Amino acid sequence: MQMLYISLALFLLANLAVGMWRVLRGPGVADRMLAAQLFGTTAVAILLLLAEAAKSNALRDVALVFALLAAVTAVAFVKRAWSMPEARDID
Amino acid sequence: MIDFFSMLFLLAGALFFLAGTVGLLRFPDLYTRLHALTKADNVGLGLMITGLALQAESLSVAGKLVLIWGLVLLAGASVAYLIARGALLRGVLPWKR
Amino acid sequence: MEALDFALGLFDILLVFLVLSLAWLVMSSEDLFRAIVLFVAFGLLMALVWVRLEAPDIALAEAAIGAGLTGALMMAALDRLSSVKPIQKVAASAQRKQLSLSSKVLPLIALVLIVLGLGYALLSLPEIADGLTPNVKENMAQSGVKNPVTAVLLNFRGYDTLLEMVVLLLALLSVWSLGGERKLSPRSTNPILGSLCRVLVPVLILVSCYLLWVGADAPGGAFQAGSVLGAAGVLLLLSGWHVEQKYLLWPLRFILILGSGVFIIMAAVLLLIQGGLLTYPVAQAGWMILLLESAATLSIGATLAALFLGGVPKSRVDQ
Amino acid sequence: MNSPMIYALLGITLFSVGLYGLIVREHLLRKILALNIMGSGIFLMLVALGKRSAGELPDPVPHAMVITGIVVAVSATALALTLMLKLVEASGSAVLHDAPKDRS
Amino acid sequence: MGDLLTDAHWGVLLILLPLFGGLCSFLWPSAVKFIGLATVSAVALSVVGLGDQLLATGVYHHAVGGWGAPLGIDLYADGLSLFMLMVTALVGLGVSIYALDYFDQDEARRFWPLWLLLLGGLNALFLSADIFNLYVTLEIVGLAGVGLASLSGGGAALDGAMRYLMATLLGSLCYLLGVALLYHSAGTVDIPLLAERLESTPPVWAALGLICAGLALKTALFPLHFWLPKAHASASAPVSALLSALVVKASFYIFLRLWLEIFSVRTEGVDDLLGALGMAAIIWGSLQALQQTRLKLMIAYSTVSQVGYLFLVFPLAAIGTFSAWSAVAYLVLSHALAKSAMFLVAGNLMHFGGHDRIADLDRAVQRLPITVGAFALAGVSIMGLPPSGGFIGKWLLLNEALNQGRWDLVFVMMIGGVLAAAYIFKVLGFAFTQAPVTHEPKGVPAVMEWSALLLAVAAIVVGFLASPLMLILGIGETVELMGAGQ
Repeated sequence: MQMLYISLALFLLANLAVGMWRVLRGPGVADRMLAAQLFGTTAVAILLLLAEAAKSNALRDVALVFALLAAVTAVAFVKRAWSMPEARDID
Repeated sequence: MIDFFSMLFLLAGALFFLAGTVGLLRFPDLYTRLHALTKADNVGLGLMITGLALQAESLSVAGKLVLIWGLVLLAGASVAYLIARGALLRGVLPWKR
Repeated sequence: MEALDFALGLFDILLVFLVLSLAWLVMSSEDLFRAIVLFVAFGLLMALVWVRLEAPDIALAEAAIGAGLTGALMMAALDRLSSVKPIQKVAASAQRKQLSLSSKVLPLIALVLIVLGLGYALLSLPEIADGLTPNVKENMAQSGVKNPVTAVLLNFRGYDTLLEMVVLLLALLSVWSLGGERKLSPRSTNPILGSLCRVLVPVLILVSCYLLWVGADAPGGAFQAGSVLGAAGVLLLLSGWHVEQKYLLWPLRFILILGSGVFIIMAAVLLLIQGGLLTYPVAQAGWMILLLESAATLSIGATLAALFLGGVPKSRVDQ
Repeated sequence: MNSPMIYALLGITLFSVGLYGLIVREHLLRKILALNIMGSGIFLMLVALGKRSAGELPDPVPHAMVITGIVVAVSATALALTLMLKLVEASGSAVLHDAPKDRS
Repeated sequence: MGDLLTDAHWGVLLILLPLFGGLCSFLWPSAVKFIGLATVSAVALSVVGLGDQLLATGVYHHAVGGWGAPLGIDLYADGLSLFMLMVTALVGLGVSIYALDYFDQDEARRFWPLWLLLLGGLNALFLSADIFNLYVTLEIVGLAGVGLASLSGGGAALDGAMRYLMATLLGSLCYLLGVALLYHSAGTVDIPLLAERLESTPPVWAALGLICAGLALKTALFPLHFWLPKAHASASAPVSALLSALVVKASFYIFLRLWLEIFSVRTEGVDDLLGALGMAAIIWGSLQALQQTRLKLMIAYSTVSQVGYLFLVFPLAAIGTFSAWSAVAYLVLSHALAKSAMFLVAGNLMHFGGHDRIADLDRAVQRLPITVGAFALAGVSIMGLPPSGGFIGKWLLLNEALNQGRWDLVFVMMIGGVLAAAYIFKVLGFAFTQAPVTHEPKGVPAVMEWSALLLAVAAIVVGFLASPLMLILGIGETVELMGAGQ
């Protein structure tokens, strides 16, 4: 089982790497937020797999905090991002 | 026996994650991507959590896992709604063939 | 076993690659919103790195702060930035011209040199070093807690933590001094957001209490609990939480200084009784540390939420 | 090379990338991001090298240092962001304009 | 049990008192001035107590939490720490009295908590024997400094504060990376233990470089001084005084402490580099000061050049003796007093005329004789003319340079003195002449004039107190020992 957990975690990490493309590409603000949402969920799954592999309860707490904070960040993004004009993209 | 089932759930979950990512990359507009992502992801996580809960050493661990899933589900659904509503209000048009 | 190590090694390498490319993209992408989203993703992956380094205490703090609050703070700032001054195209194009090839290449060369130099220094460190692990292990029994990180934070190096609480307060004092008054935002009309808050805020508070409580024996503690509490505060602020003006005056100030205040008073009392700064009597160390941590949690949570607001809070109904 | 060392090297690379961004990029928000990345790099190095101990548990002292460091970093970030907003309000620009000779 | 006064934990009190005062002043904004002044006075008394204790019993040593190094943090006070604590208390008292009348009620509510916490941070810094703890105190000092620098609001102050924040955060991070390297090289962050355990290895060199760079940035050593003039010149007068007199010295103190105890044996070439940068700072800072048309900018650039003098000690002390180190301590003291007096004078002149253009000082000497007198006295010390604290410091340094045949240093010090005289007499000259524009002058409260004069007089008086001050510096023999060991 150990091997399965670790390989699935690896697989999800690779999955996450591919999803990064959408953050880079956009095109809109919403697409980027969406991709960030995917990052959060995937990270929770990876954490739970690692937690099971190490039989560590603390890592499940980390996953719990992740799940909670991902929601808070997402709300902060949604609340704030829409008030911005699309052309704010200038450094 | 339990090992076999939980392995099945885990692999199925991973498959849904893959589908979600493919959808995020390949679908043509925001709303379809939203659909692909939240559905696939949350189901994927749900399957994985079922698989892991089968292995859990105690009921409290299983409970924590289910709580995590519930939170992700709730947040995912609300945020998807908020994003979609925001996009519609701002005039991002749904894709038509 | 070997295959397992190989898979973990692969995981490490992929993670390192991802973290590094995210950092580079945060620095190089032109779009600021994109940079912030990437930075949040960076924080997320950093939390995974902490897990790989067997540092769950830090992973908890990073999950709450690096992947959560910092992103929310940046987002709020970017939002206010665009409302202050919509677009700044003129200045931007002028800036872009300045960045000639040489001014980009020279720092790049310096970067490579620094990495090589520091890398060489790291690689010449001894392979095995115990640091302070034996000292911590030896004194754990006298510390009053079972989690070594909490023992270091609150007991062995508790004085550092006292001063860190002051740093946190100072940041807030400076923000208040700068920001002037900020009205709490109006209540959100969105029903979904409201119901989300009604579920999430109690869960956040419960998790915060849980982290504070387990911190004595397992990963967790005041900083993690405080950060989660701060996140609850941020969520309340976002959803338009109504607070009466009278609570925003000295009750709020009292909570803000509670952490450092209890720390200082405890330090002074212990100095009088025990003859040493923060020298706990062994039998009482457990509850004293819990008391300090509870006060610190409240203060950290309140301070982080107040920092998110970015000014002296003011009730919206007043006047 | 073992995995803690890889992470330690990642740490110093992050520090350098942040430093590069801090120097090259003009926008203040980006400079603040750069400082955060530098900080993460240092924390990473501090903890990764603490895993060299012979025992089964890593050195807890760097862990404690980093936890406080993270909280200090977020408060400094909040201060920097507020200062940036006030500066933009006052001067209309989120870039520090330097006379070239002052740059050194 | 012994005497109550020599047994009391004055050192711990010096840290807890101002922090507690800071919290109280935040909680009761209506009583800030009272709480502030009471705290600063109590701190000054505690410094006297600590001095008494040190003279009676030698160095002060306290293991926080009873653990002791390397697990715990140690507090440590010797002659050098006591010296810095005295400087802080003295300047702090003068500036606090000045601030009573300078700030209106709203500004005072924001000033006092920040200043008291800054005072606590400074005291903790001077008492610490632990490099990670020093990092935390540096953060307190840095963030409080930024908060204070931005206090007056307005574009220029915010711009200055932002530069300062960036510089101070970058400096802290470099320092922290150095600390991390040292910890993993030696398994401790305690200064005495580090001194025992460190060997000359690549990580230690890297740490030395990073720590020196970070602290040089915070101390505004040329060419890392770019943030200082704007930050110090655009802050309000008492804040400029605190920043120039104390905050810059805090990072220099760490520099000095680490140099003396940890790095002194393995620094081939670095000392000469620091000396060269110091020389460049003296010339560059003085020339810039001479060109300024605004008084506060001139004083800020003068700080850049005076910081340069502090770094001349490193090449001299490589083969030097006690007098090189005592010279630098003397320079720190006299510069702190003189420079804070100068900034307070600038504050008076701005209050009086509403501007600080040097050319339009318009017979200030007749209207504000005390203020201009304070400027002249402080100027004497900055120029290094006898009899003043600045003279003693520079004389000791010059003597050492002559003994060692370092003619380059002698030459630069002479030039620096001449240039300092030029920019100070330029101001005094304009203070005597009538300006073409006449403005509506505003009266300056007596407290503000006299507190500036007090600090300036102190900068002169310390010139007569050489032997007791040397006695204090010798406590613990850190300085002497290291000098002799070379």
